[in-house]
Amino acid sequence: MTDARDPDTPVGGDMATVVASAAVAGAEPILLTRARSQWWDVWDQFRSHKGAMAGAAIFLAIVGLVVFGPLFVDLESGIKSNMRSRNLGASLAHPLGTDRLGRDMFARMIAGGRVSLAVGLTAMALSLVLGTLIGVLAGYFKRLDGPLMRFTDLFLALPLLPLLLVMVLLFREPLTAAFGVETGIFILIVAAIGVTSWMQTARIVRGDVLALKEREFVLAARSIGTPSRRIVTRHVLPNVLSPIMVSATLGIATAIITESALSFLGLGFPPDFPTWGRLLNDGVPYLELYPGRAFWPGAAISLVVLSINYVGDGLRDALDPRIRGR
Amino acid sequence: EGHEGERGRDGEVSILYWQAPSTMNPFLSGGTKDVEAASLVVEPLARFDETGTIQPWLVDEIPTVENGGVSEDLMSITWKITPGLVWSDGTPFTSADVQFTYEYCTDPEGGCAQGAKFEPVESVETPDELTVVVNFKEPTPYPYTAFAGGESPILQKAQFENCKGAAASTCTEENFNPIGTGPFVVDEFKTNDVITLSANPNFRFEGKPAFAKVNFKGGGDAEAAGRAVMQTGEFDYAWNLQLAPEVIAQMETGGMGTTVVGFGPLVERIELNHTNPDPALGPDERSVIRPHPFLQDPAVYKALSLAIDRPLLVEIGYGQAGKVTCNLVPAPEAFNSSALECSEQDIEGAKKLLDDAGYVDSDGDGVREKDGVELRMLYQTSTNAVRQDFQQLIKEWWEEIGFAVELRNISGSVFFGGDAGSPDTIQKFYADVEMYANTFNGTDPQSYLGGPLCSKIPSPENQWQGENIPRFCMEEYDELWAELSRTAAPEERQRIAKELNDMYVSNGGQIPLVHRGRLSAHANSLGGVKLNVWDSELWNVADWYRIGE
Amino acid sequence: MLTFTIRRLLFAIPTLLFIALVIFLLLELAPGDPMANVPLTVPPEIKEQMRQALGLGEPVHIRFWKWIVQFFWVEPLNVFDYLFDTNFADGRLRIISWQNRAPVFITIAERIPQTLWVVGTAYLVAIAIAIPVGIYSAYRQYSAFDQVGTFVTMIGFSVPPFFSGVLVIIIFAVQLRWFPSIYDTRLVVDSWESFGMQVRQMFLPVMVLALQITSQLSRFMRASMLDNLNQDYVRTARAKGLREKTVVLVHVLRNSMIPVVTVIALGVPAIFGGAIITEQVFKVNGIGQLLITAIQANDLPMVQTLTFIFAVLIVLFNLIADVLYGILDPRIRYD
Amino acid sequence: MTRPLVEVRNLKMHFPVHAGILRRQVGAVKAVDGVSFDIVEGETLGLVGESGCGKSTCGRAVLRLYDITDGEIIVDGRAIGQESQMSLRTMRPTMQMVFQDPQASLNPRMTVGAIIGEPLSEHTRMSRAERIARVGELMDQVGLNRTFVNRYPHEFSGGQRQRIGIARALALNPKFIVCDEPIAALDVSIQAQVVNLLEELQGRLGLTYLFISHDLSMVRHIADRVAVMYLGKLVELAPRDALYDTPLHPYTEALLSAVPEPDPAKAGQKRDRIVLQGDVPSPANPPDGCNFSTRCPRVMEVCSRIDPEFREVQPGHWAACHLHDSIRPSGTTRRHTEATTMVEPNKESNP
Amino acid sequence: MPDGDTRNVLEVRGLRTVFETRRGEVHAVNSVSFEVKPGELLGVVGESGSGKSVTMMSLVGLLPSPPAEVREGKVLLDGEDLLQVTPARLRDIRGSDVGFIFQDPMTSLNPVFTVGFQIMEPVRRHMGLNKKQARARAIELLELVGIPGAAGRLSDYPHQFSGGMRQRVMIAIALACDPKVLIADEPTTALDVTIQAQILEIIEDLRSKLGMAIVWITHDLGVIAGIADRVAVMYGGQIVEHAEVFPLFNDPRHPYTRALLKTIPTVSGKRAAKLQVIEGQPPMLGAAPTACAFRDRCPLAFERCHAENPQRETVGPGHDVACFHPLAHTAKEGAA
Ligand SMILES: Nc1ncnc2c1ncn2[C@@H]1O[C@H](COP(=O)(O)OP(=O)(O)OP(=O)(O)O)[C@@H](O)[C@H]1O
Ligand SMILES: Nc1ncnc2c1ncn2[C@@H]1O[C@H](COP(=O)(O)OP(=O)(O)OP(=O)(O)O)[C@@H](O)[C@H]1O
Ligand SMILES: [Mg+2]
Ligand SMILES: [Mg+2]
Ligand code: NI
Repeated sequence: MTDARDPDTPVGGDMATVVASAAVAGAEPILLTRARSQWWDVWDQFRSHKGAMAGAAIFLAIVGLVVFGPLFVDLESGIKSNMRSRNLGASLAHPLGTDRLGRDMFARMIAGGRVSLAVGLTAMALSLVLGTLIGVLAGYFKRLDGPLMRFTDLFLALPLLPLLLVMVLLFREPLTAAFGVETGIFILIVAAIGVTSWMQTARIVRGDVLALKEREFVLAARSIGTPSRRIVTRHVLPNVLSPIMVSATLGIATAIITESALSFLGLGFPPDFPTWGRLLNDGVPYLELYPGRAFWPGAAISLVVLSINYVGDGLRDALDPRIRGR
Repeated sequence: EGHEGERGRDGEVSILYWQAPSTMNPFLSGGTKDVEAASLVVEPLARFDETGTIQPWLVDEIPTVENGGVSEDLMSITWKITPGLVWSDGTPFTSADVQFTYEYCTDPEGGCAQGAKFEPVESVETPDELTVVVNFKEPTPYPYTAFAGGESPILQKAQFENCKGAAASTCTEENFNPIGTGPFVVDEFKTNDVITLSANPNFRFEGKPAFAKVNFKGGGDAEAAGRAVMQTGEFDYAWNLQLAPEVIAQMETGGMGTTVVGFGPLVERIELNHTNPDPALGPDERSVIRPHPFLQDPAVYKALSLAIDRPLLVEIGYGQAGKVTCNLVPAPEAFNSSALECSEQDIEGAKKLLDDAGYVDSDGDGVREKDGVELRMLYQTSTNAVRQDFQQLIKEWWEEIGFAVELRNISGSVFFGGDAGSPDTIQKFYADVEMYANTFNGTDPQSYLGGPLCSKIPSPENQWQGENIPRFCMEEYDELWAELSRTAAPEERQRIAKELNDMYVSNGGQIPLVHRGRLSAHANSLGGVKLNVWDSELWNVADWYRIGE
Repeated sequence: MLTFTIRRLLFAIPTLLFIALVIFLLLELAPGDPMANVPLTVPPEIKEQMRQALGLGEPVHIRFWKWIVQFFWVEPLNVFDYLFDTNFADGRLRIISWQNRAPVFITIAERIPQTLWVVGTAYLVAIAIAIPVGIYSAYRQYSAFDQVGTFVTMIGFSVPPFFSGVLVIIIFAVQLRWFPSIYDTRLVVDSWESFGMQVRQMFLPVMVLALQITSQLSRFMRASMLDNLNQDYVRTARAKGLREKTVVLVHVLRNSMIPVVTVIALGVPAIFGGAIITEQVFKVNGIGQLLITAIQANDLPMVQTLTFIFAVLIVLFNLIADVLYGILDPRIRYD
Repeated sequence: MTRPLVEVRNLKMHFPVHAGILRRQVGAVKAVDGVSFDIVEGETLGLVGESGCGKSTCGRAVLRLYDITDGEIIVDGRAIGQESQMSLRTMRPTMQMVFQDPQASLNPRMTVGAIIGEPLSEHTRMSRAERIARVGELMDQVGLNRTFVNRYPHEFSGGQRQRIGIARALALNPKFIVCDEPIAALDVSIQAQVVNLLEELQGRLGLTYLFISHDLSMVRHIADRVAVMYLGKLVELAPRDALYDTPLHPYTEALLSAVPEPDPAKAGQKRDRIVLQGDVPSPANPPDGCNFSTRCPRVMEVCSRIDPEFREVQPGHWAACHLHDSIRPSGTTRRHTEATTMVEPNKESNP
Repeated sequence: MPDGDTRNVLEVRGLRTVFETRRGEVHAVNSVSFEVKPGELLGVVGESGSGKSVTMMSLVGLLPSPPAEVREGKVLLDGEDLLQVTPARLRDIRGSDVGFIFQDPMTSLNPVFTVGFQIMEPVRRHMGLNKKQARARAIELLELVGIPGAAGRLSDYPHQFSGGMRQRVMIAIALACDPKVLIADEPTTALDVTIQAQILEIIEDLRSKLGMAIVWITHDLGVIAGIADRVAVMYGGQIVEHAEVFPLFNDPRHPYTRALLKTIPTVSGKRAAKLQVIEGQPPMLGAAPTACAFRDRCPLAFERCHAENPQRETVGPGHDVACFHPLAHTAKEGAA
């Protein structure tokens, strides 16, 4: 009886015969359940998407392996050559065998995964921040819309790979000088990917913000006198989270592929710096002799992208209220 | 070879160069790909055969002191052009063309890539239509540089007359379709893609070439090229398959083609930069400002060399196609110095050298330093699987003795492209050390040994053309080389050459790694291939034919 | 609709000019100078003259203007001359590549056919596969077909072409010897036999590319169909007693195609842009490969021109997509 | 007579229409085109009209959620017609709004407590605890269980959501609330709950409402005076009973006659109701003369030329129609003849 | 067997429709039975979510399956059980024997086809007319529903019509093949009262002209009162009361019906000082009902109401109620 019905609601005087007063709230079973945020519903729906769950599990497993892998495998064995154990097949000591310089492939895969995933995540984060910022500004402030959308068009019209290549060409040296090789190139690649991939997010976010701006709760906030910046942070941003999340998943995938494409074109990390793209690139000549060398990094890239795509798919479904149902 | 018949009887031959030629004018590009593609069309007066012996090509005999072709004072050489030679367009080939070629390449505005060949030449005279007299600035004991070998072929005066000097680079049509005396003429040239050629109807030999057409495809990578010849049989000839030995072996099991190996003077080496490549110095100064912060210290470069396990490099990188060498000039054998020894790796020795010289790791970061200068190096090379393995191994060895090494690889077409606009060419050398292979045409190393002269340093002033890529500069060396260039007696020449070799290597000009054979592949059905490491690989393409038809 | 089109066209002009400026400046920042090839022994006066001839040495805005003029006036004039055998363009300086000293448009024109052949075919094949697949998997959402289709398209998304490309070469060209591994750009299709050859050599790159494009398009088609399948008018159509085929293929499809057609139009510039990596893997020396080599060789005029051509195409096809949207959707058409 | 809390004079809200190649402004949607009315403190003014006639726009313009095109708005003695949005902030607590769609007007990502507390955190310096206390108080006031404070809007039913919206509007103790179709999205059986709540709050807190609705019967129930709007203009404004019993404008008449009676007997008699032909013209392109002239069953020649003035035809009873041109503003209560014949009010029809 | 007058053109018996959702089954329609005779208009009223639309769509298989499943029941259209026939036959019936009008005229028409095309579709499909004949028929239909300049508007697109006009087009489509039964699912809810009046007039008119049976769904009691012959009140997926229109309005026997009638204000008649309310919310439809759906809001509920689901029982001529304690005959007067 904790949630007995509203004491203050007037009860029609002469209708005492018709109107019940105590038993009513019981008709609302949903209200008796524990407070749940909408994310629980999303999670519920997400859980029912088998592909997405499998994808999430695989992705987390890979992330786990890559993050905690160094506890079990000596990463040095993937970096240092070992002439006594060249071109070994799979064995207990080397689960994925060794490469032509006797480096443990498993350790290399883990080391490569750390970089690839870090690049994927950071580049995605950067592109999301940029995309969201521009999308929200353009969508919410009518005056900024024109210029910002032209700006977005501009970036969309610039062909990306060349732009990326030019960026790498231009900034490689200054960044390397400023931050050291690995950090410098990491920053460069993350920035290059991030800066060239925010436009889709911006467009989606802008579209959503435009629609959101017309929603009554934004009007309600204005009628309260909430200033624009708080309307944006309090009412608009949380509500564009779902398209952003979907963009995020796809963004990781694209970033990982772009990084490997850059490595493939010889513009990514230095050759001795394993990333999945670089490993794949190195392994390709040996595809017939030692198929595993190209297969494992290729499979890792594909698997991550695949699982993330499935997660994105599931998220999209879960975040779509029409599908989520009521 | 008993293969005879009419010209063009064997249809088409397909040649695959995984570096795509961007021009057919070898004077405008230093790249082997361009020189060799051009060798199908334009020819020099004399070539070197597969044994390294000079052969008359557009002349009847090789001029020597004995036959009077070379003057006693070694100041001139007289070439007698074979009478009746015609260009592919039917016009006669005359001494004027030869003279024109000299003028073309020596025009200061033309930016000729083969300038070194004409360096000793004072003037070229044409007493008559078929006689060419080359006068040297000083006594030149080895006079077969100008107009000999694939890198200095003859251009047609009529065609290039208006393309001299500054205009050289705007003559697109001419540069893409030069008229030559060679077995083939260009039908179509697609930059960086494919060249279609057909047999030269005015070629001087009856019944040659056997092929009516050449499909010269460029681009891709060595691995795809090897595959296309040995595994799928799509191409007849693939050039310079620099691949790991096991990959080559695996490809050969495809059964469509065979590899051919030849050892010329090609040496895979690490060049040590004698100038300061610090990016802070600005793009054009950094490779001319001397000296390098530490690389000229004998302890440093000796240690670097000691730390390298060359036999292992040969084994994993080249297998059959490689030998350990410590020399700049490993071939011909008469010029191969035996004074230096380097086949033993000695990490401890290297460390000791550095310790003794005062390079110690005082701040504990694993990198030695002296006077505040850390032993940090950028090590660049072209993108190529074997080179990346070498980089990796060498980097480890060097790091073991206390260097910090950053690796960098650059696409081959840029690295070797010689494009003055690119910062990533071997000539610019914006790195501390770089690794590549180099060689010389012909059997005499004089001009090659002239590479390290102080005057050959590539710099903005000479638009980065010049062989002294390490910016090595040593008076004694220059003097000794001058002596070589005055000496005619063969034994004496060999002695001086070896001495130069030793002086250069032991003074830190470079660290030789592997004496490399050239490994190319041709289809089993392609006959007549004689791998020539002393000249263009395609030197005898006129004799190629199709087997078993 | 017409005013809309005109308006967009007018808007495209400043957009393009701005893009041109950005591309120009961006690439100007890159290191490299064509005059580096001229020895310093050349007297400064002559060198200056040469700079003038190339438009270098002048302030950036003048060079930019020259480039724009060359791009929009001289090059079209050359095309005109070529077509009608006139010589309006005589003596006007064209955009010259620094790499091989030839007019860039000649090289580009050389490369366009193979790119169009390969990438264009892949695009068409992808469209032909993606649309029915998208329709069917939306109609049978969560069916086995849909699940498998989803999986395959996800794979298509996930496997980078430099992996799948080499893989199919090993399998189909090396092991099975069904198709050549290297694209022959010289092949002229003038007979059935050569057509067969062309098909064979295009098969692998087209397959690799089409897999990717199909994946994206069919996902899009599916989503669009799903959107429309839930609409009220579908219920109306069913209530009219129409056959399922009519309901889906007439009513739903027509609506679903509106966004898909515009997406297809937006993808067209990519055909001209070439598929850089796929071209690289299969040695299809098309536009993509040209761009890559130009970038590697620091050939600014080539890179600037190619990049700008892509930008023009992208802007143009954006416009076409918008107009198509209007044409296909009567609600917009009559606005 | 009590002083009007809200005075609206000649309010105009035009949305520009851009067209052509240069996107010049080629016209305007005259959503509200010269509306004047007063609302006395403590009363409820009903605003009715067909969809698209500009009711919501009018309500929002009065609260200055739009930057109005023209006109004067005085709320609580302060002219807010031309003030900037920034300076209006101080005015916001006085005037609040309840929205049509209880689902859409609540941010789905905020808890009930946060939604109701938002105006408090915007306009007061209350501590967190004070705020929670006040939110609880407000929830009690609108009949929501306090324990629901941490739940999200989607966990509530439509009626409860509307209560949340009302609580938010009440948070700052406003004097004036615009209710924009607060019951339109609710089920019949729930509508009464909300309407009763609004009435009760009005009685308790002395609120003043502008009650926008297209449900004439509900307006009749709740409003003291009723304004009828057609195509951006007021056509009639009168005290409730006067308007329902003796409508002066043909549009009001038709509107009233079109409302179905939930009584079969009466419904049977209404077979001869006035059915207006055609649709409401576009506000971007209103007809010349009287806006209603295109659909008016009693259109006269003058109607398509001259826009009738909105005049006080009878005391407190305003109308804009040429049919009443002859009547002097304070003239005798001559009723509109047809009006009486068409509608037969107060007739008991129980069998 | 039945004679002309009493023959039911549509007879629904014990219809039960279930949605299988992730959160379990939703029993949206529970043992619903009703019938319509030719020329008769059956009004169905009920709150949102009471199962009105689902019932009607179950009749001719318009519900998406999955998740919907018609578990049991009979739907006899002129004696033919629509739940047993093949899908092809069902399609033949839809649009020809049974016409549908939906609530939202804005979205129910396909935006990319002309109105003419959409009207001609069922005509050509069911009546086998050629293009020209179909066109003539379409014009005839548009004129029938009172669209001026019908011939000229055939090539217009739906968005060029106003809401009321679109609803007329919907009606024209539904009437295209002279259906025996017309099912109108809240056809006027989205429209303004003045437009609603127009539509109502047209329907009245057509009914007398064409003589088909109509099932009219609405939640507006006023509309029902004006046009229906008989009324079924739905609550929680069931019909709780069913009667001729006069008895229902004047003598409602189910507590829900009566409360509903009391909660609505009118434009004429006495104005109550306070609206009467039905407290609480409509039920959520979940598992098959085991108790009276109205029990939680019913002031008269007693134990049995919570334990057992009442069945419809006749309380007067043609008047049946599903309640264990139907209100007395004079209930309405007593309450006043
Ligand atoms: N932001 C806007 N821009 C342009 N036109 C608008 C805008 N808002 C409203 N309108 C137009 O103004 C007119 C009046 O709209 P409003 O929403 O005020 O009508 P309403 O009477 O509230 O209708 P409803 O009963 O449907 O809510 C409509 O024709 C509408 O299209
Ligand atoms: N696809 C579905 N999945 C699950 N439940 C559904 C589905 N469609 C309808 N329902 C449920 O069936 C019940 C009846 O819905 P129905 O649409 O028949 O209501 P209605 O009486 O027509 O209401 P309204 O007046 O809002 O149209 C509702 O409780 C609804 O939640
Ligand atoms: Mg409104
Ligand atoms: Mg319904
Ligand atoms: Ni009961």
